[in-house]
Amino acid sequence: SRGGEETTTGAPQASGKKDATIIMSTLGNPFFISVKDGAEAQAAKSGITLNVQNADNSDATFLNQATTAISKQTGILILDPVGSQSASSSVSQANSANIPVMAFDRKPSGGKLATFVGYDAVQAGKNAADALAEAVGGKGKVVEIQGILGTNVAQDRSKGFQQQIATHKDIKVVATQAADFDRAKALNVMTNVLQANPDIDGVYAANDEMAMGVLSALKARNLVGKVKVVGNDGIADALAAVAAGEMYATNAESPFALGQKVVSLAGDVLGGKQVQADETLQGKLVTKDNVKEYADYLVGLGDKSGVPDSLK
Amino acid sequence: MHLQLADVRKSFGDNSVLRGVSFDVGPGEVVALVGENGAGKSTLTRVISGAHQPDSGRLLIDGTPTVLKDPQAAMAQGIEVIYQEFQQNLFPHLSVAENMYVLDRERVFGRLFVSKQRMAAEAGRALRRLGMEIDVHRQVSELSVAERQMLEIAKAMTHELRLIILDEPTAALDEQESEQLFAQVNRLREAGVSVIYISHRLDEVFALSDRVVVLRDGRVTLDAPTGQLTPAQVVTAMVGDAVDDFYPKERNARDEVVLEVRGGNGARFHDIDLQVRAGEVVGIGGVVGCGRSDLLRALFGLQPLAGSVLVGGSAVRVASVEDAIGSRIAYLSPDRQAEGLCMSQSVEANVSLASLRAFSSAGGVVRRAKERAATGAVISDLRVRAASPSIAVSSLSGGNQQKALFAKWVMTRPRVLLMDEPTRGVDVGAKTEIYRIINQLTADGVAVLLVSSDLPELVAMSDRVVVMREGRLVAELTGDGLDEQSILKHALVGAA
Amino acid sequence: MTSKLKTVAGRLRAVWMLLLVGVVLSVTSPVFLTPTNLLNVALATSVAALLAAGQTYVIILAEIDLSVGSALGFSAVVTALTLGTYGLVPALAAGLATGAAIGLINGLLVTRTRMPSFIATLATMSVFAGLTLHITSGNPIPVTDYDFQGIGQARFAGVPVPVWIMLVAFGVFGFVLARTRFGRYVYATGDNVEAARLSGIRVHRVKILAFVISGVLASLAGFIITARLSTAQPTAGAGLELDAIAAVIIGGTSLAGGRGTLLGTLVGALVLGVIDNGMNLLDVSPFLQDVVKGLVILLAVFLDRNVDVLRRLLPRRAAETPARTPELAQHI
Amino acid sequence: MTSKLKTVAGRLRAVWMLLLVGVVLSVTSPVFLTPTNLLNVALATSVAALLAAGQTYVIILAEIDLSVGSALGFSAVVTALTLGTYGLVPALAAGLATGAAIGLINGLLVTRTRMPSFIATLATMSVFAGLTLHITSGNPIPVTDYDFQGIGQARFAGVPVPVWIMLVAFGVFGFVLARTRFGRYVYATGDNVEAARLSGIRVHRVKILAFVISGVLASLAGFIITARLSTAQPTAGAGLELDAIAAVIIGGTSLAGGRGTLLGTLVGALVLGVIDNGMNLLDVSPFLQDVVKGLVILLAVFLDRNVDVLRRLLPRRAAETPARTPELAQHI
Ligand SMILES: Nc1ncnc2c1ncn2[C@@H]1O[C@H](COP(=O)(O)OP(=O)(O)OP(=O)(O)O)[C@@H](O)[C@H]1O
Ligand SMILES: Nc1ncnc2c1ncn2[C@@H]1O[C@H](COP(=O)(O)OP(=O)(O)OP(=O)(O)O)[C@@H](O)[C@H]1O
Ligand SMILES: [Mg+2]
Ligand SMILES: [Mg+2]
Repeated sequence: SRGGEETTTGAPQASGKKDATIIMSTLGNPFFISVKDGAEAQAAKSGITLNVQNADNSDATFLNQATTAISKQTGILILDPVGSQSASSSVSQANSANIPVMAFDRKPSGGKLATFVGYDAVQAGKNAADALAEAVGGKGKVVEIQGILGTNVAQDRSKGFQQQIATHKDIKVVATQAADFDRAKALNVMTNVLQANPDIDGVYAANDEMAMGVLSALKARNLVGKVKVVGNDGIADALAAVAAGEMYATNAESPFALGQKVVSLAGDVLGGKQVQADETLQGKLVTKDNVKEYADYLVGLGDKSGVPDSLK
Repeated sequence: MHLQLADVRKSFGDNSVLRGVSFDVGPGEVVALVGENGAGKSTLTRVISGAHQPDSGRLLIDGTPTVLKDPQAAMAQGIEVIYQEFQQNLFPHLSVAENMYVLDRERVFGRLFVSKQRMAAEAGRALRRLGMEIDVHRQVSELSVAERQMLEIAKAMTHELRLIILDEPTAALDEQESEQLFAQVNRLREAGVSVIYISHRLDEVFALSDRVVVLRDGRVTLDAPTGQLTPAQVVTAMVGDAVDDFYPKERNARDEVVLEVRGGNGARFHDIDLQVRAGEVVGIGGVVGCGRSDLLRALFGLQPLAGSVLVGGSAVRVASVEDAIGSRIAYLSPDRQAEGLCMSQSVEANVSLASLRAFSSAGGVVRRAKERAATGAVISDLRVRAASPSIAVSSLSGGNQQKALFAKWVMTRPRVLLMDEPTRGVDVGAKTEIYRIINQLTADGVAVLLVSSDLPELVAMSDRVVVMREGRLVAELTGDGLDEQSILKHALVGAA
Repeated sequence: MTSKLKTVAGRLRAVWMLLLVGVVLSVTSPVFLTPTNLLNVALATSVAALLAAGQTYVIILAEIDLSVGSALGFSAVVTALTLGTYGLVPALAAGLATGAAIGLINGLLVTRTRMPSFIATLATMSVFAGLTLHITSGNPIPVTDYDFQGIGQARFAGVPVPVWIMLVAFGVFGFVLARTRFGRYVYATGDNVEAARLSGIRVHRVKILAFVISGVLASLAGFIITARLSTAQPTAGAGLELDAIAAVIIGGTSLAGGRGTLLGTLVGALVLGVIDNGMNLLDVSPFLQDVVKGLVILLAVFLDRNVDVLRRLLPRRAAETPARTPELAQHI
Repeated sequence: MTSKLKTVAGRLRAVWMLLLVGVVLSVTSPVFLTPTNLLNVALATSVAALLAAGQTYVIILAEIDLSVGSALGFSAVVTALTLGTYGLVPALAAGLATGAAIGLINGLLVTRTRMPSFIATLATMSVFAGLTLHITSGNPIPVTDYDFQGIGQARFAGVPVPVWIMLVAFGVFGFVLARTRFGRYVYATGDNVEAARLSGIRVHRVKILAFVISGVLASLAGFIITARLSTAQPTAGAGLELDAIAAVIIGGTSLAGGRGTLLGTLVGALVLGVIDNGMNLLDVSPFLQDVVKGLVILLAVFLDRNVDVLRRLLPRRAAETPARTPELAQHI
């Protein structure tokens, strides 16, 4: 876990309110859409009025939306920070307005949080590196496709991946390129990278959207299956690709489950229940061996759109 | 100021425009600079104003060789220019006062902050001194062409002047305003200011100037005191050979009425009843603001028109330009830059623009060979001087642009031709060409409505002149009754 | 006199739109009209408004500056890095100098190489966004200087400092535009660059200075974002250029140049800020927020233009030749 | 004759840039000049090039279309949804109709309400981006139709279908622009709208049609992206408008209207595509890619303008008068 010392748990205190505002870092990506779906599903279940905002990856918009929610006296503020440092202003503002605030996915570096739930992005990168190493048999040439440069999650996943891949001495990273978490961009970037490096053994894509673009590029050169692909998130398309053997693995971080968890914790805070200060979730490495099991788990959660038809 | 030009040369690419120009302008002297379209008059103007640098040759001011590296340097010497195209002189969205004092080099209206009140007051005073009544708060875009021209002159006079160049200043003025301008020029002359006066109107040249300098193909072909010259000599120096007949008017009018307006009413004209016969040229006389330009615009669908319009005996709608063109009405706008030409398109594309249908297949594909042949014929008929038909129209001289615009409408084979100032800025030779084209058109039975503030032209080229005053037709002059004095009399009677 | 009234009416049109949105929100949300919320709107607007102020100068000159967002990000990062090593005053100076330098580069590209400003600033936008990522390796730079944080987080007379900065900047630059010789050169050059040059205005200098102003105001906006977030984000300015341009146009400035006011821009920026705030208050679905925002922009500009259209359509065609008062008939 | 030569030289300027970048890459990367790689460049360029083709029409008309990216995304989603229910032909028809409808809306806004196209299309960009998210709830729509996938993934005579689509579209629309009456009207209207109107051209129709063409080509580009990815992404077009506009300007079309060619645009799009490809091949640091791209754009446009500048500076000062180079003989 990467909690800072200055973060302490807010004392529980029932306000009697039943409304919450959740500020999403972005909704331009199915992962976050699924978080939102999970959160809304849980909110409906627990009778919470949930107000969803989209900061569109802008730190300033994020802060402005938080400020507005605070002046609206929302019951609880749930933050999915665009950046951990930049989110602390929002947290302190909520603190001084006595509004309970919690965060998920990325932990704000300052202020008092009621609780934090999140996947460890650095660890996610490390897991992916190990999985990729295993897939290529401990040696060979691999490629890293990064997300939107300058965003926290892209930085952290890349950091974890690079640290960990360096420990596999016989694996060489022959190209590191960015594709902005975007499928179409990943397709073009991967196509170009394949030109320069037709003999690669594996690709790490920092999210599954890009992994799908990578797969399209591999398909065009009949390299599917030969080049091992590891992604992150566990979106439906990726699970289908893993099941079909097109993709080696994805570090699944069920966004739907995350959304549910976050709102159920928010319900606890609103109800004055004691909650755990920090809950760092670990992603689950999904490969062909356990993909069905994982799909069943998602179905059990009620995450219909998160599971491909082939696995229902 | 005593300005001397010594062997000034200037070319654009391989087009040598000035090929060694030398002449003097003395203090308090009015030098008329005349020459064909494209002779290089405006280019010379820009060299003297610092807007262009000469390729070689020298400029001497009061005997001292001087390099004018930009317009500011020229202004610092007291040189002011009123450029031919008024787009180059004014700021349409600024007020009259702001236009006059835009630079405010002497910081009269505050060192750092500008006092708009003082500026407006001063502008009002300056305009009144010149006998002009323009609201100094109005935006220039709201002014008429004539008002803009007067404003430019006023603007130039806000500075301390030693030399002023007026490039065809009267092209947009009527008789009255021209008189006012002449008075200003005379006043300047008396104050010792040197004047270079560029015009295609020889009557003005003779009335106003002390000396005439003729430019032909970038060289001075005549430089003599005005008193020693006759118009014929000047024209010969300009064109190369004698022009015997300035106004080669042919009478082609037939009985058949082609254009008829009954009870025409518009924003600025009222109860217009007018007939134009096949082959007839009907001139419209009047002072600025009498509504004649508006009438033409309305007939072309550019302004609302109540009443009925008949072409060839049947009523037509002229609610829009397409309607008008559909009824084979053509309109030559007085403002060729704003409304006439597409400046960065080729001469050819401009000339064929309004008649493209004739050169395209059913599928809308333009037949280049046909287009080229037809435009080529008109271009050479009208003697449009262009290096090539595919050169941009913007690189033609003003007069040649006007001819290109004329060519565009000739190409549409109109039945009715509405012309507003068709020879504005056109040289003597080219004017004659345009008149010949009008003759050809009338011979083919085209009905022509002609608005011109060039009274000799109006009188000579019209079969009949109707006079408009305050939006109404007040007189009709034909035969012996048709002369400049009668037009003026009818146009002005009743005016303050 | 009449021209003054017309100008005010012209400005008022954007104000009407602001009032319209404001009234709708006052009715639909009890929170909207509270002083804290209104101050929040002003606070949230301050960054885009500062960018829009500089953009107004550039647009009146018939140019455009797409690099403001990148300039913001780059100078914010330079400021934060300098702050860590050299302290407050050098950091502010470095930030402003960076903004000015980017403006200077834009201005030189546009005037000396005759590139259209759209493409020149599109390129510098890309260059400086990349440089920002490069020097930070993509990581945010935390800012702990207490005084600097005050720029974003302190209040003065109950009003957040960024709002004061915005108001002062609009006051100063509004005054410069409306009342100084330089301001008049800006309008004249934007209206008719050839006439301006021939009138002796050094049009290149005027343009370069306008781009520098735009860059400097972008760095000022960068201070605010950085101070509010206590961190300089490399991607802080991304996408803000379009908001800024939208504010300028909603405020009545013409992309054709020669026309516009800073007051209009302020109102335009507030319209956009109020829409964002209102949609958050009313819990509009995040997917539909873009739709609503687009529609309100259309409505705002439509109303703005419509006054003219109506005025022009009624006495038909007068649209083409602007109305003329019949005074001039007198002098003939 | 000379003007013909000059015209070709005018186009060649963008081609020079392409060659320059190409030569640098051929030397630095052994892969660059291989046929597969060049086909990849063409394939990757096809989407931006199609958007740029429509944009060229709009820009020659002195307007701009910022909504192309949104139009692409929206029509891609409509196509994918229709495809699931009604099959290939209705889906293609629905997609094209959507693009056309968005173009029509833009055209009507610009002509009927006299909004500047910058702001009108900025607003519709926002509206349709939002609608796309709304109808998909933000989720991509998978596409399994084999025939449809062929649009993106099949080859014909060894060349990928998207490249064929691009070539055919450029052929057809290039011909329309250069050789038909409508094309002439586009140039004339963009050059001087009043003169065009007074010549009997229905300038509103011309503008509307150009926006419709832009919308239709955006939906064609949407087919390609969707087919290549086997899924319609709601955010597929985001940001592409700036690439498209950059391609048009690099290709020598003037934002002031009245000038430009489709061939230039194709070359401009290829310049951008080659830069992207080259940076991937050479594994340029992703942080620096924006910097390199920006600098190459500057260089391209600088060289393009520089030929003029040099020519004009030699006979000094003529530089000040607007470009009079007859690049205009588009219709040869
Ligand atoms: N900036 C320029 N670039 C290229 N050619 C030019 C330029 N300015 C003028 N010319 C050319 O120089 C020649 C002289 O033009 P100029 O405008 O000086 O003629 P003018 O004597 O004023 O004619 P007019 O009586 O028609 O106004 C013309 O052939 C014109 O095409
Ligand atoms: N007194 C006036 N008040 C308002 N507008 C005027 C006035 N006089 C002229 N105008 C405008 O100037 C333009 C030209 O005027 P008009 O047709 O009335 O006169 P004209 O005698 O043909 O002038 P010119 O020969 O200078 O074109 C018209 O568009 C008209 O609207
Ligand atoms: Mg001239
Ligand atoms: Mg008239």
